[in-house]
Amino acid sequence: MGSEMTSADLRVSIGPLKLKNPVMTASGTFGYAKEFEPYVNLHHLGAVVVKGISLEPRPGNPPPRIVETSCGMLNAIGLENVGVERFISEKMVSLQEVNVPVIVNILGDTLDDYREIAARLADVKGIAGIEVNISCPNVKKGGVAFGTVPGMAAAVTAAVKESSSVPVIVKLSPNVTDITEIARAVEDGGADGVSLINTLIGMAIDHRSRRPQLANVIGGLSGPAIKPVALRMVYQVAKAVSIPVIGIGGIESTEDVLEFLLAGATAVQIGTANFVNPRASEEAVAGLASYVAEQKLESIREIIGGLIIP
Amino acid sequence: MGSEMTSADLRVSIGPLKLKNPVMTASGTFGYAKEFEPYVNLHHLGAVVVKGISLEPRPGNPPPRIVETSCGMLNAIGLENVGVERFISEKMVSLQEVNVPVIVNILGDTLDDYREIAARLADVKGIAGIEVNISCPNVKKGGVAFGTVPGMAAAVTAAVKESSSVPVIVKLSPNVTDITEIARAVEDGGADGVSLINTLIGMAIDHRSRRPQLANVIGGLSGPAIKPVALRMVYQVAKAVSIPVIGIGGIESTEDVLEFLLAGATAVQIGTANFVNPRASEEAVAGLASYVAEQKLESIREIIGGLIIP
Amino acid sequence: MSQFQEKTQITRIERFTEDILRLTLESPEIASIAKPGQFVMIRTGNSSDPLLRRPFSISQTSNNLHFQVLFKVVGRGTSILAHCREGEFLSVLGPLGNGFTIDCRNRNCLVGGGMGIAPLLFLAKAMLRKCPDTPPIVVLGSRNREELTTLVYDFAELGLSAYTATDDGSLGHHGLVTEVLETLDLGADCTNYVCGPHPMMTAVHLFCKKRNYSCQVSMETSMACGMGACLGCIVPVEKGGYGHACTDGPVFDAKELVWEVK
Amino acid sequence: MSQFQEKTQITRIERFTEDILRLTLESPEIASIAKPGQFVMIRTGNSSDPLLRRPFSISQTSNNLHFQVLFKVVGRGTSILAHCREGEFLSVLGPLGNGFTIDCRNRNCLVGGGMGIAPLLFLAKAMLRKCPDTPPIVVLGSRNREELTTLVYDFAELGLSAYTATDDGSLGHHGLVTEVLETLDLGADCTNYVCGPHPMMTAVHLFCKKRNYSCQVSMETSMACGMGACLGCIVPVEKGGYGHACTDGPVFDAKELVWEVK
Ligand SMILES: Cc1cc2nc3c(=O)[nH]c(=O)nc-3n(C[C@H](O)[C@H](O)[C@H](O)COP(=O)(O)OP(=O)(O)OC[C@H]3O[C@@H](n4cnc5c(N)ncnc54)[C@H](O)[C@@H]3O)c2cc1C
Ligand SMILES: Cc1cc2nc3c(=O)[nH]c(=O)nc-3n(C[C@H](O)[C@H](O)[C@H](O)COP(=O)(O)OP(=O)(O)OC[C@H]3O[C@@H](n4cnc5c(N)ncnc54)[C@H](O)[C@@H]3O)c2cc1C
Ligand SMILES: Cc1cc2nc3c(=O)[nH]c(=O)nc-3n(C[C@H](O)[C@H](O)[C@H](O)COP(=O)(O)O)c2cc1C
Ligand SMILES: Cc1cc2nc3c(=O)[nH]c(=O)nc-3n(C[C@H](O)[C@H](O)[C@H](O)COP(=O)(O)O)c2cc1C
Ligand code: FES
Ligand code: FES
Repeated sequence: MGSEMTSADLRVSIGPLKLKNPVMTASGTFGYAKEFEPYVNLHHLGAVVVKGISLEPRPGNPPPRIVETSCGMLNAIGLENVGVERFISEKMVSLQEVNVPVIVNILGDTLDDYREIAARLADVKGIAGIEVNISCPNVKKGGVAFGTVPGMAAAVTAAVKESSSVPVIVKLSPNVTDITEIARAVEDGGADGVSLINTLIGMAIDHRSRRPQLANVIGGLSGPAIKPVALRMVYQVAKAVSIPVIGIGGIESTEDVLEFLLAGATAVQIGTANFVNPRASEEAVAGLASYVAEQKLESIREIIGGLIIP
Repeated sequence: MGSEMTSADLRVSIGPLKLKNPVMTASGTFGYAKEFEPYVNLHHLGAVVVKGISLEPRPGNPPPRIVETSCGMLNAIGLENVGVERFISEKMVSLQEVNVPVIVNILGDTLDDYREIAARLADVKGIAGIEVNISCPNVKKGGVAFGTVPGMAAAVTAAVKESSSVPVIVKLSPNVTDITEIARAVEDGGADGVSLINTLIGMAIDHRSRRPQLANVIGGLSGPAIKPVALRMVYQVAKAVSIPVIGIGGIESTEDVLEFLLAGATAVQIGTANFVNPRASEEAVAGLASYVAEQKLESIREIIGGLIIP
Repeated sequence: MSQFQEKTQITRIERFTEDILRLTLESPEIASIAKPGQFVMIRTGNSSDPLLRRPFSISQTSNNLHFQVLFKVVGRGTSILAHCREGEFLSVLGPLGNGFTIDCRNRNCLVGGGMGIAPLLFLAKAMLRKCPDTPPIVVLGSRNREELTTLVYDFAELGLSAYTATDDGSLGHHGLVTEVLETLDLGADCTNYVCGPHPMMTAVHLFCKKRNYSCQVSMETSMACGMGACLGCIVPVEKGGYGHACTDGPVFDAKELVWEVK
Repeated sequence: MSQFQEKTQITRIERFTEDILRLTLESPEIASIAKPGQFVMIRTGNSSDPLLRRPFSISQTSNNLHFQVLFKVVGRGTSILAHCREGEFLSVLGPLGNGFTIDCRNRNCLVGGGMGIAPLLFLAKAMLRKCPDTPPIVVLGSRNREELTTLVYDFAELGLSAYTATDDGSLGHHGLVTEVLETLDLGADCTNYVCGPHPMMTAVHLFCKKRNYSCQVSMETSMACGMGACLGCIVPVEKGGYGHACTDGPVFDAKELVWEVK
């Protein structure tokens, strides 16, 4: 495995961000990476995306926060996080020790929030990129999510871009009528790449207690259940924009990664699957290496967007 | 079972449409009902919704048209149907023999199409209601789906309502940013009820052949995988409109039906589950009857919208 | 009329090769009305993943009590089935589809490839009963000897000695079943009953067309329901549009279908 | 350090009642490092439905080679587990969590209810090794005699005779474990190690608070990952905010938690 992994050319670029392979871990599903050290050789991964960071610490939502659904799960973590200051002083220190590109997922309630977090992260050592979560409701605009209105999505992107020194990826919400419209807006806003999809909004009910299964009533659906929706959106967005696309949603195996690359993704993120198989990300890297060798490809890049439409 | 079913009060109304129980079968998943006669006592059902009918016959999409996904399936049937004339002269004749309310699902490429189909169905005996599928692309408006633009959705509703003599239900697409906006628009357009959700747009890829698994490339995702999204949308729409809501999406069991009713649905439709368990609809009716008896409810209507938000 | 039987007991499991098995299921309801060429839809697990039933030809019935399915493990559903134990129950829907039309006036020739052999044993039995004077010619193809042995033996028990072809030459002709067909004396009129991989059926169809033989083919398509409700199982037909493999088929007159010949 | 072991063999299955089972799993890696109160995450099937692993306390280890889980069938995951056969393999992640803190200075009292008894056998063994002079008091509660018999016997083998309480009075006290606790002479200082249904733990916590006893409780929450990544497994803590049952727990000092007392 080790030798295959070094011999196969798995390198990809998200704009200026060079990765040794296209496999990242998705925000909120891989902690601050250290949690996975017992299971994964972290420096085998393309990158890790850490849990969403806000300006101030957030306690998150009350329990229950997660519930299993058919081939998926709903979460309403409520963006529990330590805030950008403690993230920098505590979490980044241990992340700097790990030899893997770190992408920081950020979120805010206002444009200024986003701008300020990006600014604070700007000169922190060891940050390879920023991923902007625009699924959050804009508190100044009556709670409409930044990610659902093209103009707002573009504005957030531009704000973060302005105050950032590293590549900026914008993470798109799938809960929209036309995701390509949002993708084009953030491209115009200056994004170096887009990642998709975030979770689909869903709900679960316990008919016995007649109550919602999540304290927050609604939550985000992830896991294999959403893969068909994710693949479709990645395919559409990859055709609509010229910046790189990072595919996310229900990815569990090397085969799933290949499907997203064929659909047009330059890289992927593995989310919920990390909970089921903590080695999923590293196994996918090894699987891609074997694939490149078996198929005698020059590099994994050959198959990106290689879907054949008969 | 038989006695429970008669003693429990399961009656619900979708506007002027009175049903003996809230369990219907979803369009495109129950053929023209006759296919299920070997398995189901059809007149135990609340209603059957037949496959979408267009003005002219349509051959539908080339194969493959269906593919299984995690806890779901994608279909791209392409609305194969015999057209409204043959529907009336052939299919309705056999449907008239079955003692169950028949709801006809209709679809078109233009406002005129919808209006004309509704007009042709207007004096056909045995039609209890019309369900308007507005997920189809409007050919006159550059292919944007009627169901994604409030104004267009309202216009289709009004057009069908105008030329119809029976209650009109409008079936909403989940592939929108804000489904409550569309729901309110069709309510304003005069709909007697809304049904939701239609399928989520998805895609599947065979990484070996590097081709889409559906000849049509994209298709509609249905089955248990989408239930959380459906429940959430039903909950939101039921709060947003005052006409009855019919819940659809991943319903397999009595428990699932109860969840949708609690979320605010007045009735439900069972779709993909009919393929897995052809008796699913009738079993849900029996299950509801037992539930009403066990819980000592006056009627099933007591639990509609009964979700407790702590 | 087709049955929906949620608890059909597996009374016997035969393992022909590592990935080919035959299950015997107890169902007087299904066994007593099934016709050769019909199929059943089997639920392979109890969970929603895999979600859909899987179609399998009825490969034999006995005493109006049992029926058999012969299958190969190709994916998740069949792999779950292969792990079943005797005594367990499966949810079965069937018999479904039209079945073969046995024509006693002609010479009859059964041509099976791989798992396509499954329905032919059932068909052979019915034929021997219906046309006792003209036993069919049987031509079977597969990857290797291992896969064929038991099946050839089963035909032999009916008094039918099958011509065989294998990909590796380990049994019978080393090559294709059509190559075997070319060498046989099938007379001026012959009805062929064909089930197997699509390329094989295409070849047999072309062979029949050349000789003006009639040819019934059993088509495999993706199926969600097996009973005409989902409209997923289409095959393009010559007169335009589509036929539905689960209700108009799975057996079609080859002439009525569109064959893509490269 | 926690292990991820995809093929952990089931070497023994004991069926206590129709819905309570104990599995013995072979894993030197896990058995040799596990501490009482820690748990494992087990994948109950091979499909994506159910998707997530299920948490189970390690209820005993032996010879640094095997460990056991004791569980009750309450839903789909546990029902799949209950259908496993000896010799099969399970994917296991563990040991996870902090475990109990054994305090030899005090009198120790183990209080278990239902499946919460699972970790206490392991704890009792460790305690007897660590504090041989002060064997713990053991109080076990459950629905009925049937559920308790084997467990009481297992404690007896360690030389510990358990006080029991059952809902139906079929074994020991007819009622709650706290009613038993009230009758015992636990001295001025006693550390309680508690695992069981939430209402029981609340009651024991109140009992301990009243007497100023220390109280360690093992909390059950919904868990997706078991290792601090999903942030799903929270319990509200007294100082504000939340603790994470999988990493800060599952064992907490009862004083540090928020108890909703009606
Ligand atoms: C009418 C009919 C009768 C059949 N009779 C038999 C039989 O007697 N014995 C038997 O072994 N098989 C038979 N089949 C095929 C059988 O249904 C498939 O092999 C089975 O559904 C595969 O299920 P799976 O979950 O194991 O594979 P999946 O995981 O669903 O798929 C695995 C692989 O098999 C391919 N595949 C899936 N379904 C089919 C299909 N219908 N045809 C061809 N390839 C497919 C997929 O493309 C994929 O590459 C029949 C099919 C039909 C339509
Ligand atoms: C740290 C920890 C240790 C545990 N140790 C044990 C043990 O040793 N033995 C044992 O039998 N169980 C134990 N449990 C509980 C066990 O994890 C659940 O019973 C199991 O996950 C249920 O899975 P299921 O798929 O069968 O049920 P599901 O289908 O997931 O749920 C069925 C029903 O059980 C309820 N339920 C699900 N999970 C839990 C839970 N964690 N706590 C309470 N109710 C739940 C659901 O609300 C539902 O009503 C432990 C839980 C935790 C968090
Ligand atoms: C428990 C959990 C927490 C998550 N937290 C975040 C987050 O903080 N920020 C974010 O952008 N996405 C978050 N996500 C979304 C994932 O990063 C990912 O986009 C989504 O889960 C779909 O991928 P999957 O199906 O592989 O899980 C979270 C997902 C889960 C399941
Ligand atoms: C094979 C298939 C065909 C369908 N055809 C139609 C149709 O003609 N008109 C329509 O409005 N919905 C159609 N639907 C959507 C269903 O009616 C239903 O809205 C959807 O499948 C979600 O419900 P389910 O998860 O219970 O299947 C079809 C669904 C399937 C699976
Ligand atoms: S398989 Fe559903 S219509 Fe044929
Ligand atoms: S279970 Fe995932 S953080 Fe605790």
